[in-house]
Amino acid sequence: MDNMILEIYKGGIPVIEVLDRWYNDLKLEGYGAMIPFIGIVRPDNGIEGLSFDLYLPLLSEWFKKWNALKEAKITMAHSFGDVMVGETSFLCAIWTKHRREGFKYLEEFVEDFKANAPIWKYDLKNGKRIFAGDRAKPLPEAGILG
Amino acid sequence: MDNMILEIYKGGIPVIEVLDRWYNDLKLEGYGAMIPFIGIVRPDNGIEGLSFDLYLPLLSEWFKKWNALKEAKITMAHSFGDVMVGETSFLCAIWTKHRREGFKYLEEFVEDFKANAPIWKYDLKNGKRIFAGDRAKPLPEAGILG
Amino acid sequence: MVSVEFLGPIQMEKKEFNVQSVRELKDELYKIPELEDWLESLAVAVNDKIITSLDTPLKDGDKVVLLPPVCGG
Amino acid sequence: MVSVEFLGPIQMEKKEFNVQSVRELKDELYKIPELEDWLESLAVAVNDKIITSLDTPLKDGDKVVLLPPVCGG
Repeated sequence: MDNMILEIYKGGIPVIEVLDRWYNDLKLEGYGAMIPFIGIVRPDNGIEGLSFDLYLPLLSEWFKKWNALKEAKITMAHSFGDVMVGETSFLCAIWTKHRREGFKYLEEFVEDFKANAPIWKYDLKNGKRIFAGDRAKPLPEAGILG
Repeated sequence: MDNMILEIYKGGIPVIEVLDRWYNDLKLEGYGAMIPFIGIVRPDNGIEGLSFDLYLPLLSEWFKKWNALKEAKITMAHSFGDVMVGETSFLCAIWTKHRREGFKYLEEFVEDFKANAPIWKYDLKNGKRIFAGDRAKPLPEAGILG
Repeated sequence: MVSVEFLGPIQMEKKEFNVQSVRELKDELYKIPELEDWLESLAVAVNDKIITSLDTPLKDGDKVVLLPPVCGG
Repeated sequence: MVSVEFLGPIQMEKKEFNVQSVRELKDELYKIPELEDWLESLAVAVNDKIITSLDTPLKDGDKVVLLPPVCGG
């Protein structure tokens, strides 16, 4: 498990299957805490689901620094394409020796993911795919063309 | 799912089976984030495993206030008896609409659990069951007989 | 009589005491040498509610449990 | 020539530009009406590294991607 654990799925993530594999691969590695985060598509604003584009070269690049942590292991999966209400589009798990580092890394990782991962979200509504611009934020490095 | 979700297992918790059930029971309830915490027995100090006693009447009583939260749902499982290295003795999951409440409740819940749940831990070492007094803390209400 | 149960690592069978308050129970418990190292770190529950006053009254049939330091998870 | 790819919600095919720096590319992009609402919120990557200076040089074969506001998860 020295390799990068970033998994990309077309459509909803098979959450339990992925957690099962991660758990069994890592449970004997001496980590005392495994903290997954499971992002489920909510039935907000009458949507049927969400849809995602992602740019894998920069997503992998972004993930590398999290993969290089010494005192924690992070595994992650994300969807592209359509993910319906009740399905999961984002799944990660933080592995640490003790729980408190786990809480810290979970929050830092997910917030960094939200701010920096090159992923674009669309609402699926009345059969249309509409960019969720109200929930999107420019990347921290954005604006040099402005 | 209005009932209390506190599950007690003899020995290691069947983590994936329990997560599967929780996930499928609750994924359509409008929660956007499910954050489990999985406490895995580490191979520290040459132990073969841990063992637990718990006092269910007060454990249930303690859990009631967490079960009464309005903006979050918390599900929990704990072991009694022997749990070997690599197995899981404590599993919970926090369900919230948004991730930030989830982070907050996860930390608050687990820290409250550690300080207040009436559970006693033993090391299993060389076939013996030895109270882990070095890791135990008096309950906040302790001391009136001192 | 009041029943008293010693939880977790305290290796002692359930006992009965003829006492009217937690304060009286405390005096009885101090007579038991095996409890000496435990007493100051115990919490006390009466009928499965943790109590914080030695003046808590006890009556016939009450159930007391003594809770040593905890460590779940 | 430098290839420029418009990611995510920007509905535009990949284009090629004959430019020597990101500053020159910026001037070209401002000539495209469909990009007007996007430009100030874009991040720029050259050969899959995000850059922060308009003076970043560009050479033949470089690959630029333009990244609109993100929202994963």
